[in-house]
Amino acid sequence: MKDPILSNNERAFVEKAIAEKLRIDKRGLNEFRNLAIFYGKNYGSVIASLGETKVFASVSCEVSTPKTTRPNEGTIFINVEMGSQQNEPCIVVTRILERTIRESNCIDLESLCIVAEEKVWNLRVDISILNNEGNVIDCACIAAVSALAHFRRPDCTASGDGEFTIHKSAEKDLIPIVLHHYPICVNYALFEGKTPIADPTILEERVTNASLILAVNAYKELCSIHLTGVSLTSPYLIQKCSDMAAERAKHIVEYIKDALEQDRIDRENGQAKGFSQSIKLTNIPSNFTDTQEIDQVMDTENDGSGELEEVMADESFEKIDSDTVASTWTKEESDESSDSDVQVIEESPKKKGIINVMEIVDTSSDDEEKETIVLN
Amino acid sequence: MVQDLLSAQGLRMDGRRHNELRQIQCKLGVLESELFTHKNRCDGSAYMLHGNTKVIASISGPKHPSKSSGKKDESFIFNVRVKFATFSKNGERQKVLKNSKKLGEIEINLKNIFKSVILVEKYEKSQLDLNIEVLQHDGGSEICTIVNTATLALIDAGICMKEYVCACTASLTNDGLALLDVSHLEEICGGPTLTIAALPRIGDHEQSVAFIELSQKFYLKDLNKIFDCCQLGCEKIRTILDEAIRGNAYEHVNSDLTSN
Amino acid sequence: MLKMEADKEILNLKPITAEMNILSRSDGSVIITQGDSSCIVNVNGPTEVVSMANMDMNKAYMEVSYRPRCGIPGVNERYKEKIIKNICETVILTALYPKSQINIQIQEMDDGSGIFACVINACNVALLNSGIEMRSTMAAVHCVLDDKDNLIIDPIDYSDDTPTFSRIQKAVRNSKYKADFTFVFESLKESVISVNTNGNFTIHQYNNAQKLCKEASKKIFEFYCDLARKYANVI
Amino acid sequence: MAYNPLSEAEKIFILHGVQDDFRNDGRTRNDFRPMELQTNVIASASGSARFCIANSDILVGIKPEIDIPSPNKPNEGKIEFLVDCSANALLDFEGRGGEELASEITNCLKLTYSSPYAFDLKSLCILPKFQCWKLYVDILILQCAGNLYDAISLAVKCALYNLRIPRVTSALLDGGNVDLVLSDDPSDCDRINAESLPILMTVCKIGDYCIVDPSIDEENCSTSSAVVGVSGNKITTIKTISGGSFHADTLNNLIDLTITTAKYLNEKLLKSLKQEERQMESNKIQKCSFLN
Amino acid sequence: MANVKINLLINKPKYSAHIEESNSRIFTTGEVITEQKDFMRGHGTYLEDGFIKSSVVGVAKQINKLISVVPLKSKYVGEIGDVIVGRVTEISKKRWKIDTNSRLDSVLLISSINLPGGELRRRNAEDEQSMRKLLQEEDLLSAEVQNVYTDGSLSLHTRSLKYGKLSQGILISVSPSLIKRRKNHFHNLPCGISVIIGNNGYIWVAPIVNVEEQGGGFAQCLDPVSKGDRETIVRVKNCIQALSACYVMIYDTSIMYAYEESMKYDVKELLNQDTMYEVGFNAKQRILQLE
Repeated sequence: MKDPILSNNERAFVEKAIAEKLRIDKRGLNEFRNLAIFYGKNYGSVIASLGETKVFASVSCEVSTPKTTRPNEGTIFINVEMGSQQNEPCIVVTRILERTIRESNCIDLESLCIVAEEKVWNLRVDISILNNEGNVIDCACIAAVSALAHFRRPDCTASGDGEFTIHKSAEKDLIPIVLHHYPICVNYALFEGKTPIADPTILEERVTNASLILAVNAYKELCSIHLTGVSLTSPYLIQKCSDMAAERAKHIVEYIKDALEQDRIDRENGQAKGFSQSIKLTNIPSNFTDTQEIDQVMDTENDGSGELEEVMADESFEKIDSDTVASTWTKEESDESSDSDVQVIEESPKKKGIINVMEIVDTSSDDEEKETIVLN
Repeated sequence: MVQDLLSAQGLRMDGRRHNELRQIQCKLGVLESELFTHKNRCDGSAYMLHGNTKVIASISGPKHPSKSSGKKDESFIFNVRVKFATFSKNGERQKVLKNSKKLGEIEINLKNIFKSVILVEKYEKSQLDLNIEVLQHDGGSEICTIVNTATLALIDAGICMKEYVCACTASLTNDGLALLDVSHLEEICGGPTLTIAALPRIGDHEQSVAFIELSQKFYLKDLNKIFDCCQLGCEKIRTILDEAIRGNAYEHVNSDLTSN
Repeated sequence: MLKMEADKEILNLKPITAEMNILSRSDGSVIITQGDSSCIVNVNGPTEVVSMANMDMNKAYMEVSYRPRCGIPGVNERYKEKIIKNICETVILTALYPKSQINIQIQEMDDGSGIFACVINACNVALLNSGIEMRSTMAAVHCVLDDKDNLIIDPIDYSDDTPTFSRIQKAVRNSKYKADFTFVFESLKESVISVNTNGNFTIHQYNNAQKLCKEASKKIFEFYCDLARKYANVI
Repeated sequence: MAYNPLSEAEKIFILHGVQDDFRNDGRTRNDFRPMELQTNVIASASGSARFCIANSDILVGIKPEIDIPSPNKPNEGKIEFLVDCSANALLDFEGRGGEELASEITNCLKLTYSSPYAFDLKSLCILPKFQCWKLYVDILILQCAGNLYDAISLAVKCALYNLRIPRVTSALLDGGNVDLVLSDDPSDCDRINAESLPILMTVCKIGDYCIVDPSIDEENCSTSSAVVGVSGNKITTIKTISGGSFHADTLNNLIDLTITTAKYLNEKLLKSLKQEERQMESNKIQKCSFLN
Repeated sequence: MANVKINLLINKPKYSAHIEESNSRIFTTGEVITEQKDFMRGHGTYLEDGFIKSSVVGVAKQINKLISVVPLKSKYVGEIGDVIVGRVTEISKKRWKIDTNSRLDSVLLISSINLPGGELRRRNAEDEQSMRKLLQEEDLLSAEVQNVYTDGSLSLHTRSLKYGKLSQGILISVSPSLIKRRKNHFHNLPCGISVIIGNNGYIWVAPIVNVEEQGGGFAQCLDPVSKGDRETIVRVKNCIQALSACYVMIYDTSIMYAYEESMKYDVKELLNQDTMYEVGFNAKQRILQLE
């Protein structure tokens, strides 16, 4: 991931705009980008995206000995990969998530105990920041919480003497992790230490360098507060932000629960599609006739007006779902008559000149660059 | 479940009242600063005992940035290093921690806190190193003591700052009473703990907050109460720090300094 | 032993879906699902070489990082990184980018059977997407030898294992197959550029597997065309 | 080694001073700078001490833990040293230089304590072959103004003197499992006989003369220096540090010098330790908090 | 027999100056110095909400409308004309980098020195190559602040016979705020030695050398110093450290007072803290009486 260079002009522009209560992506000051959650085929794999910020989370578990201080509790470990060499932001995100998820006791760790003092389940949440367009923490938190809610561990029976057996999924149903509540991080970038901006983009984050992160659950309980960056704030602001965060958290929790329910229904019907449901663009028909559909796809991309209530945008996703099967490449033999760019490459082994091939590849890459413009 | 943190008589486990701080002792200039004549010497230091926590902080700089300190684009380089002595905790000996997340977090937090109060523009092109050694602690939130000690050390080194930074914790009983300065025992017993580092200004109720940390959860409606308690604690700590600083200063001052 | 030509069914690959340009911060990115396996690959480059020690005056330096679905990368992942690095260096015209670096980052998402083939295909699409000049495209096909000595191309294996993160437990994750093969072909001469096998098999079985996979790889190349065509048409 | 720059002329001034038996702070070649000590400074350690030679400020904390004796020494306990060149002492310690110095001092301590005449490891054994005490001696250099070896060895000795190991009231061997009962009474504990514990002494050769207790500047202009470990009348280790060479006669003289000096130093130290202990007991001085 | 003295920290007396709070008011960080608007803010202060506030802990100082706060201890902040003692840390093209106990390294340009022999001519490439012959790394020198750059770093010059490379002697470092600004910082004390009291807190104590013999200020005398001189130098050094420990302003008179007070002790006895404080306090008392 590359860090763009922030010019003084950009900085001044953003600051001035915020002072006039304007944001460069037309959002209101307390408006969030679109949220989407996709579950994988494996239990506990999730991609969450907030605008263009994308985070992958996966949960895994294994049996090990408990800590001596907590002999009848399982443990949870959270690991965050940023994909860049920078160490600091990674530590910050990890610690905030640890506080939010582990220290708010949202997981019933006692239910993860197999034999007290001997064997417990250890949970591990691996979070990978795929794309950082700002507000990684919100997205990572949503991904982590939904992954935990989605995860199923194998059942396990203890048979005295500290012996126990782990059942395969065929023998006994997998069991979900008990979550008491879903803590949701809400990140407000602070401008001048006074103006809070919901869901900052990377540009806004880099301009202000200070943010207030509140973790709240649906019961209006505050699970963690974190003031990052170099900043001074007032208690009044914290109070104000926490009220707004509580609203937001309620919506997010509902959204996560809906998505989980949808996934459960899909799985029951044997239609779990995994991450393929997140794939939209293979829908684009090759003959470019169905412009309407493209427009629709584009619309969901550009529609930045998502008020809190409109966060889900799930209508469009469902639509894509139904189309995906038809238009993805399946086992049916495809017709031989295709002769696109790439095909030419395959057919040109005898043209030994590298330059020749390169030209061809060049055109294809050019195409893709242009197409990038259209898509984004 | 949360054990009751307050007895029927209104006393806490260690006999304090709900709005009482633990014992605090502090001293500035505990390490000799004129020992060396090269730039890596210690320019300011402080020691603090707060409850069971003992911390030494030392400052080196502001000085010409060392070549290895890397980042050229930053005009003011502020390095923070925190270490826990291997014998600092009761019970088992602590392993020597290197690059641990916990230390990393404390270091980042300290960096952010002090960068927001040091008058950075006065230290362009220079480097300032803050070293913290925790000699003894009981496992509680030592960040408070570290922040307070670091403030003293920075003042001892004569670094320009806007205000003292004071850090304090507060917790909540089952009955919703805010408790000041949480001890480790109280923390284990399961109350939520809010830690803030604030700039308690003289005669100004609205404090600026430079750092907040919360462990465990509580209802939003209680936020105000617990926050107020923390702020009160910060003011009290400010008074203690101020006393120590003035005490130290009067030792220094003689009638000559003004006639200079 | 094998009726490869006769039995068309055997050549069935799992359905593949892919989306390019999913990550705004990288030069080329793709999410691919191939049946029960899926991954995200992003390519960045050519860029400045991060560490001067890796600077090569004659060609680009390739860096591959492979993140497993769960747990920290271990020896296994290092091994995969090495293989991917090797085959990418074969297909990329690295000599065109001297003194620079190309980064490939792979995130496993659903580690079903044939995940490694899926990852290699994803790398290829991501490289196409990034516009890095390549000598040829490449396609990977996974195939297994079951206990009745039948070769099955790209099987769907709903394994019963719970996801674990410790390296030891991962290693003992047993396969119900006698052997499995992952062949990587390049598009120019359709020659094999990498083979990765597990288990034991006869040379005859190996040859059959290779033939079979080569046949199947054509479909993947077709898929690349299809994908490119669809993307090209958007413009 | 800690570094403080010196110009050539300053070095010459120091050199001539040593020749004249009048060092840069007025001491003669055999004088030590004033020392200060305090034991029992860290509540979380079982034995601790702070020892200063002028501004060389050392803090030592000891934690005993139960361990299994090593198979080739079944009836001996263990002792482990760790020197931490804290950045408080001197930022030169940051990076490699500090680690080297730390391991050098650690090794030297280990060597000098490994002799059974210097330190009786057998007394740390609880149940031969099964259980023994392992002492973790952690040394923190708060400040360094030269002569680290001496200061550290003296600080370690003070901390060992202060060390209280919980008394094992019974140890039963039940099959392969050991059942240990530790005394509940915190005042009921074992102590270590500190009398013969070794002292390290640094001797620096500047010009043609040897000096004890070098300051940091003197360390920097010495041609060669040696560290001698002395326990009672015996030498436990001799180690040259910072290059340079000694003539055999010089070395002999030097060893004679260290034995007599160390013996005297040891007497003084034990006297001070006992005095402190008496005062703490009799006066019930309100426990003075560290560094105040 | 060796001289060994071990003190117990538990018996350590608490030394404190107990100075009447008198006329010097201490301002602490964040304290409002004045609410009046017509003042200018100097060092150690900052402006917030229209008030001038102190940014350090120290004593306020007012020169006309300029208000500044002098911190008790800080790095040296240079002013033009100050006498400093510094140490060469680095030699680069046409300049020496000098450590002067300030925030940034100071510079001594080759054009700011008098060449040996007092020649007045353009500096040529040969001079640049032989810079190390004049001053090499870790050499000490005395100089004057010629200019203060915008970033706060100092440019020095040695264009006077009294400045230049220092020879044998002892360097003592004290807090720069303890140095009293005077007309003359070069003193030949009546006890027969010379001191250079650098404004930057570095003090040089050395035997008296005839300035004229120095030949441009880069020659060094490496002959042994007589034992008498040495004893005086060390005694003065210990006295200055005693003054510094008692926070007494350091200038020629205070040094002499401390020196006289110390005469009843052996030089090495001055290393003991109680003697040190006694000497310091006695000197301080005498200074107070003087006023």
